[in-house]
Amino acid sequence: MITTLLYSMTGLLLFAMGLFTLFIHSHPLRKILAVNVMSTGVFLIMVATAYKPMPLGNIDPVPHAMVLTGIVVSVSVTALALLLACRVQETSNLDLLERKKQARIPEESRR
Amino acid sequence: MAATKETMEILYNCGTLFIILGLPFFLSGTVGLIRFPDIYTRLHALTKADNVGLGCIVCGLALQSGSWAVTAKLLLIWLLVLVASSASCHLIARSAMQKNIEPWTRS
Amino acid sequence: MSWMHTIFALILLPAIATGMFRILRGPTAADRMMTAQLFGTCGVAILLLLSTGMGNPVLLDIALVFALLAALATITFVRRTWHGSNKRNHGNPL
Amino acid sequence: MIYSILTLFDIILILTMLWLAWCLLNTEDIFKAVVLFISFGLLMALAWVRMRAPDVALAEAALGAGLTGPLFLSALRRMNRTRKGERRLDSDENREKEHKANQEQG
Repeated sequence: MITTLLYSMTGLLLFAMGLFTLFIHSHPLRKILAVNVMSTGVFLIMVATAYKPMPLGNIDPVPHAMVLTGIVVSVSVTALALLLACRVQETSNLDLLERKKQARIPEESRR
Repeated sequence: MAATKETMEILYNCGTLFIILGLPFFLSGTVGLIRFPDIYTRLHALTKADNVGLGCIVCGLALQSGSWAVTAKLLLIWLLVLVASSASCHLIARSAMQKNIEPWTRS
Repeated sequence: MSWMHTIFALILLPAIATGMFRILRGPTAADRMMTAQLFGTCGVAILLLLSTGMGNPVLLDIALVFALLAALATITFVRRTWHGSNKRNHGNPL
Repeated sequence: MIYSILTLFDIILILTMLWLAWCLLNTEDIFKAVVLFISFGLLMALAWVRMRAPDVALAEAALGAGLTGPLFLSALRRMNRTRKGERRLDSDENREKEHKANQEQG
């Protein structure tokens, strides 16, 4: 009973911390890390609800199967998100800064 | 394995002794990682924890297990950790030498 | 089920927790990666002790997977992050 | 006896995990955050083992600790390289430029 409670509270705290970081930081890699921590918190709550200590019999396998699928999906989603973040930074950031600078210079000279 | 009860008990106690012998290597590896001044000396502390500490624990658990399959699996784990840790420690030390990081000297 | 092995695992867990200081204030990147490697080895030892302590021989397989994949992160770090970062300085070996 | 020891194990594990997560979400250095994330995945595998879910622990050890760390490290390197104004070495455009430069030199 106390184990379920402990791990559920941990999952809740992890979810809250991840959500907070997702809101206040701007670097894309850190946002992906925050989403990963959030998903870990959710998995922790789901497995903690299925836990039973040894003499009380077997554990519920359905949340375990769902969490197993969720871990695999979260890894592939992380890989896709990392690729997209790299791509966004490579294609847009530098050129955008350059373009902004070049667009600003004639405006100022016109004044 | 035709082992009487007495030999089993002696083996179990020997295994416990080996595990107790292996624990200080891990603790000293952590302490060395925190206290040592230089990357090479920290590497030295780390490899002691990897090889000797885990070796002692694996040896103790193999003495206690009493079945050949479990013993073989434990030895396989130890060999894998040995290969992995030596390869990665060698890579780190060689990269550090290539980056011209000076070894620490008592000055 | 043996409480003695569980106590041994309990002794090894603070070793992981105190090793975190080196990650937080490591001067070079390699120190942080070395600490992660020590975490991996400590995790393998804790899993081995818990497999006897909790009476579950499946944990040996998890320790095997850990031992297989422990070197992957360190080797990626050395080849990609550390080694590669100086290689692009116009062929200068430093 | 063994359940009280395991509860103590739980408490230490949970405190370490929470501290690790707090540090990884609040450090300035992204590389430090990635290394802390690798360690966090390892402790998560221990937590799954403790909750009697060895199948989930196996998946977490293989994917979470083994695969995600190198993915993040590779992505970090790629981002750092482009941030300093250097193109990727293996992009086609750059390869053509290098090829032309070599031809002019040779």
